[in-house]
Amino acid sequence: MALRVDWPQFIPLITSESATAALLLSLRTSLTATALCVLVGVPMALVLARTSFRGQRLLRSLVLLPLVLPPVVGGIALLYTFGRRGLLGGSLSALGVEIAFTTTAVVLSQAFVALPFLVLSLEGALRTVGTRYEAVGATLGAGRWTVLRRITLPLVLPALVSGAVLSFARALGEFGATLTFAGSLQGTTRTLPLEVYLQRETDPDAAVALSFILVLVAVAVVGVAHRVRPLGDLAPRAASREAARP
Amino acid sequence: MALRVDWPQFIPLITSESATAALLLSLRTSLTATALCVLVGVPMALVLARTSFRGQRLLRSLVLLPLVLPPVVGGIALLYTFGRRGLLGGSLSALGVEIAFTTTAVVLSQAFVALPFLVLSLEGALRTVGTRYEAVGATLGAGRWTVLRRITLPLVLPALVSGAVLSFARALGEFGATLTFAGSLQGTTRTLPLEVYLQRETDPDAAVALSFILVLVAVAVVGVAHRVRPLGDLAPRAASREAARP
Amino acid sequence: MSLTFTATLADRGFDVAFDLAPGETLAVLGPNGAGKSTLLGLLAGLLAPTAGRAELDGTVLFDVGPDRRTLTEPRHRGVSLLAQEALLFPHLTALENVAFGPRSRGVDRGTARATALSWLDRVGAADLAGRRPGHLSGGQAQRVAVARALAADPSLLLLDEPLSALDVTVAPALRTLLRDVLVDRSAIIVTHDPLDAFLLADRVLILDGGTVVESGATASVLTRPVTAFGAHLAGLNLVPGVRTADGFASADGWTVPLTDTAPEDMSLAHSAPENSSLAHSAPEGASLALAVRPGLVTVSRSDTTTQGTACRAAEVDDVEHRGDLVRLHAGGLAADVAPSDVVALGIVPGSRLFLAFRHEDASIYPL
Amino acid sequence: MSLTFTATLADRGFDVAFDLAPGETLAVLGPNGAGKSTLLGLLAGLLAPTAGRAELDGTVLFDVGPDRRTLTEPRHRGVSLLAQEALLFPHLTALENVAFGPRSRGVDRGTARATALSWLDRVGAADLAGRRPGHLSGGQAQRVAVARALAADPSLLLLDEPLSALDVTVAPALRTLLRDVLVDRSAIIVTHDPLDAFLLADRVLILDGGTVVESGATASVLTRPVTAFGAHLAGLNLVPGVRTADGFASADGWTVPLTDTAPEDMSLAHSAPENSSLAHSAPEGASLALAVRPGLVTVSRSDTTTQGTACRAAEVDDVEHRGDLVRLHAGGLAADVAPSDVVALGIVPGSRLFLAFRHEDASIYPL
Amino acid sequence: GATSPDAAAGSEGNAIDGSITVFAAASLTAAFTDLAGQFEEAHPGAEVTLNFAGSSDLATQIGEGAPADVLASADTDTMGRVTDLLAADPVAVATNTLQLAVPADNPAGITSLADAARPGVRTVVCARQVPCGAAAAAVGESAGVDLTPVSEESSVTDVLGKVTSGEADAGLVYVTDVRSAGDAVRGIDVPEAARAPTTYPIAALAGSGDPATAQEFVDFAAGPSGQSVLRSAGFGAP
Ligand SMILES: Nc1ncnc2c1ncn2[C@@H]1O[C@H](COP(=O)(O)OP(=O)(O)OP(=O)(O)O)[C@@H](O)[C@H]1O
Ligand SMILES: Nc1ncnc2c1ncn2[C@@H]1O[C@H](COP(=O)(O)OP(=O)(O)OP(=O)(O)O)[C@@H](O)[C@H]1O
Ligand code: MOO
Ligand SMILES: [Mg+2]
Ligand SMILES: [Mg+2]
Repeated sequence: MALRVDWPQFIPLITSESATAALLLSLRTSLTATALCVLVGVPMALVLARTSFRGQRLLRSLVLLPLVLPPVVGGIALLYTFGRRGLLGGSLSALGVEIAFTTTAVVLSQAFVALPFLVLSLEGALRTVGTRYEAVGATLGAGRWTVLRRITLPLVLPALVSGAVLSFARALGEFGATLTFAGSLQGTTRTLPLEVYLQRETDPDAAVALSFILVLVAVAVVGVAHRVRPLGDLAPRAASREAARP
Repeated sequence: MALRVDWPQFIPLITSESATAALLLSLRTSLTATALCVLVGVPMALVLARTSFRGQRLLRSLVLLPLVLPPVVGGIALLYTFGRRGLLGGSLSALGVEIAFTTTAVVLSQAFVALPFLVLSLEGALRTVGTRYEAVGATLGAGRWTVLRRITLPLVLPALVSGAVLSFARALGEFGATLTFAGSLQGTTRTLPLEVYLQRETDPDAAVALSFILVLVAVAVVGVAHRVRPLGDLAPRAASREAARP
Repeated sequence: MSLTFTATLADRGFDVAFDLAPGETLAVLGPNGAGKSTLLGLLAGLLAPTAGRAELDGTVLFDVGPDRRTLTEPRHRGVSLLAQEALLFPHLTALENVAFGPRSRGVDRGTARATALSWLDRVGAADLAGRRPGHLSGGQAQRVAVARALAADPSLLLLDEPLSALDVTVAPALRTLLRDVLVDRSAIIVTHDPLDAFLLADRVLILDGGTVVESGATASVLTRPVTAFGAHLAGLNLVPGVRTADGFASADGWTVPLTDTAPEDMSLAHSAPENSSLAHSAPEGASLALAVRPGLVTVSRSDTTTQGTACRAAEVDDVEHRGDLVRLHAGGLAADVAPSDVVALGIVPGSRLFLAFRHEDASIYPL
Repeated sequence: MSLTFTATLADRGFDVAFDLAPGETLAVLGPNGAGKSTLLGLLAGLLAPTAGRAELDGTVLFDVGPDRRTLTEPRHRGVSLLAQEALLFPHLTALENVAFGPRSRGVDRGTARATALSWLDRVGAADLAGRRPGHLSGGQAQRVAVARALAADPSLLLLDEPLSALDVTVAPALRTLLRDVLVDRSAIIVTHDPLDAFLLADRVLILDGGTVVESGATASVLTRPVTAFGAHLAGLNLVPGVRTADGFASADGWTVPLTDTAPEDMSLAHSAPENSSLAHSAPEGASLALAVRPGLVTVSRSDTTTQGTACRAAEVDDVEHRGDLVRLHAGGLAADVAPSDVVALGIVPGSRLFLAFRHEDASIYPL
Repeated sequence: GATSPDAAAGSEGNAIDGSITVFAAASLTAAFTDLAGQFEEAHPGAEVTLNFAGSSDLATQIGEGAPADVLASADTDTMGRVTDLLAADPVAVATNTLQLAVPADNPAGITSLADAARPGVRTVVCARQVPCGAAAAAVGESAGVDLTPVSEESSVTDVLGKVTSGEADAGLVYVTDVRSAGDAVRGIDVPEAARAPTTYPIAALAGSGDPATAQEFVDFAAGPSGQSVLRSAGFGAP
């Protein structure tokens, strides 16, 4: 892809007002969406991994939905929920809260598509870590909250971080739902992917150059996040960690 | 969303010739793409989790790329690579192999966006399982291949299955890259999401009904796959698995 | 802190009941897979019984039946468990692991660390305070786990083979530490070492196949074992038999007269003399057991039956070198002999020889 | 199958070298954290040394130095390791776990299963063949792991505390099994139990703090220990001292004359008589060690120094009940006394009393 | 100067029975689906495969060697990007004009373009980068109305979607879009828009494997049958 970037034009292109606005908006909204995912996703993952109830499978499928929905359909689903005439939107609207065409709508769209990544990473890790350490903590007198804070979460921290990174990446690239649900206005709702999409109408090469920034940001974030190493095998003695590799 | 489905019209709508063709094509291509992801993703995950080399971080970031790229840009990137004038496309074309705008292109687009899901699930699981059991296997005289087949893969089987399900779900929902790279030719490249997109132009309600099928298929697959339970804590004695829950 | 316990766990064939008086320590012994860890798991709340009820000093730990299902949360049980695997929290240092219990009880950070450090010191692991469990050896991890269980200061302390990975220089010190700690505390300790039972426990429970096969005061169970396993534990030979008109007779030919004058206490510590008189007054045909120490069984090439001695021919099954002694296994009995005798008698597995013990060296009691 | 081994592992302060003759079994003993598991890890290929070289019967296991780095893959080492944690493959049944080694050597399915079943049978776990490791008790898992290591039929067998979780009824049988298996095989066994060393090993290596502190033939190390740890293992009291004009003198006041007529062999099994003559001919000021068994140390209220007896006053540090004996620790020595004596003498920790042993009961040898 | 399709079919005597792929702008979806059906009826044996996407995507795909025989684009600029690849000059087959779409219940009470520019009214248009956005800007200018849209969408469909769902109070879309949306929206004519219609050109492509059928399809679209289909979908005469 780098081959198709028109390098002499690169700097002016990416420093253009619209590109900068889009990049900043994207970073801001993606970070907020990631935070939202963590807030909502951690309890969700805990419920999925640590409890069992009727309808749990359904809940898991629902959490996965945004992965399968073509993005535009996801946007439609959001509209039907949070839109002015939607399920919740009507009540919100009555309270004077308008979501459509605001930056909030962008964050919601991004969080909607990014949530499954966090929940899935975390649920998997919670299941793998198992409940043995939590049980030990409980027999030592720790309450649920203490066990969660001092045992469960630290144990799954690497998965939490990598889930958050995935969420961030997905939020950063989110396009269809934002387009459908939030609209596209420079500085308010036109994120970098929307800017790319728009540029593509007139100049596909410019679009590729802009995507390149997106990719760079994502690569940087992923690179930083992968410094958070998992705790070996979570085993008391992991001599094998230094296993010889002839 | 179910609320918005026009139930009386549902049956005729989804049994229409174009809808059936799209559904079958989608199932066929998504399954092929999932198989492709497994074939490519398993070695990739092994390389990421079990070796360390310069540039590994870069490789991991590259694998993640399709997550961040807005799908349309992904499609353009594929077109630039495999298109008739693309990097590889030129040579392939000379060999008489045309990829763009064929069902192969659909599979490629889907595999492109779905691969990260498989690789990430699997890499995480491989790291969590650790190398201790593999080391034991090696000291018992098993070769790399035997260790892989009889120890590593069975241990990460649940993660492999759930990664494959995620990939399948993502492939099933893939839309942007397919549209750009494979086009939207009925029976050849027009998958269900593209059919939804097209229906939306003329009949938004029909689009919602069609999305509903997509969702049902995905939910079914996810439901079935989650029967493959993880092997508890992977611990020799997991008394806590039956931990009391008052 | 009295404990009552009755529980069944169907899928492990577990069905056990016992009581423990306040401040008593119970040693649970038994072969592998007997259900010892299962017992602790049920008490700690890691396993839910199929049916049963346990109460610790008035608090119901669990109460499960066809019409009820109370399972108190582990943290409200006042029970702390040192499991068979150390299971130290991998993300915390040794010190933080030990401080976890005090911190959970609401002790402030500084005090908790001080407490933790003093426990680490008592198990001889103070120098490991800053290490993560991944960087500890097997025995080091085990010691830290012991410290963690003790620091939690529970009403009931459960220890599953706490001394198994420890080296010989530390094990006695830790045993002494446990004895100090257990003095005024209700505790249950699972062990394979009868010495631990002798030194630490007031009472002994022997499990096999998920059920109780022997129980009672430590001294009486270990000096008057009624099962082969109990005899093994006590380092005694156990010969089951019946009361005959003359005294004791076993199926494989041992006969020992029971007279009023037979000395009963063979200097086995804490033995209960009333048992032998009970054997004496047992009706003919009643089941009796005869116990004799391997060191008091003698070996010879010829029959040495005399007044006051029981003697039988047997084939040698196995010869074990035990430091400066050799232990022979023959005809169901073990005999400790000097290495020189082994050479003199030319003993190898398969040799036929005569085993003998003096009537007065055998302890006979009803089963 | 001879083995040479030299390796350092900087971050664990490990620096050990030893050789093993073909078919010999080596017991590795030492306190927790001494480096025993590290040694096995290096041999098995689970750890890479900072520097060093090991060769097994001509095959280089590793050869690491400033200018070279050969690390043979674990599977090409012909070494099978039973680690301190059982680490059974959780997704395979017990039988499949044991059959794994034979299968990996290319044995066909049916034969491998038959082999596995026979090994399971020999460790007393045949009835567990179809179970997954998650459904085994600690000791059951340990037995299956032993069977798995043995079934792999390696050139060099490494066993890390193979008997620690086993019950008393199984441990002796498994010890016998190991003795049979180890007879014609090179093996290294890590243990905390000197009995294992006595019964299973030809040679002993005692590690402490990552270095070798004693090594040699089992009998000589365990009857003539030169370190406190070795003495502990052997159940002996060890008193370090020097050669004086008269004989032996320790810093804390024990003196024993060395005369030509002094009996030298105190019936310690396999003791090497030449040692005592070596002590006798040692130059004045040379380091000597005196070993005496706790059972031969007597205790009294008054000084009993006589011709042929060494006696010293000491304060009782600790009193340990050991079955039908009581072990006192006083003045650096352990003494085994009868419970009745303890009562008669009114011994409690802190009592002052006199310890004595006969000159002829002490074994004196150069360090 | 389009020739009569019927004449062409008859006079040349060449059986038109090949398979062609037609790339058409998304806004032509309904009309071209109809048109292709009629074409196949008129030429038994002929087969038309349709590929709909945004005009710009279609141009990119053709530029990268997509197997297209005919391109029907929604504006002349886009057609201009593939001039080199055309078999013949493009022919204009339809025009479209912008209309103000409002939700069926018209909550903001809009009756003119000026109403849509009132503060507090949520108006949505296309971004300038896409044809309908350029057209919208032109309309606004010529009407002297300064539109302050809450969103500048990247396609007409997205604008229409906002209006149908009631998120927006008004949106500038094509007449054909208002028509296909049925009862969900109401169209309000904008006089200035009628003066600057958008033109839809169609052309056969040079790389076609069946130039005759391709050209025949172009001619068919420009001919009477094609024009009547397009007209009934709401398109204007070229
Ligand atoms: N993974 C590790 N990383 C760093 N140091 C370690 C690791 N494992 C063990 N050590 C340290 O290396 C030293 C030797 O450990 P090793 O496991 O070999 O002891 P050991 O002799 O087997 O002890 P034990 O009897 O307790 O099993 C110890 O000081 C220990 O703390
Ligand atoms: N997770 C489990 N699921 C089912 N059965 C189990 C499980 N763990 C243990 N068992 C079985 O339950 C029985 C009792 O096991 P338990 O762990 O209580 O034995 P134990 O007395 O602690 O033995 P050990 O001395 O070997 O530790 C055994 O037969 C064992 O195989
Ligand atoms: O018909 Mo278009 O190219 O989506 O404006
Ligand atoms: Mg157990
Ligand atoms: Mg060790």
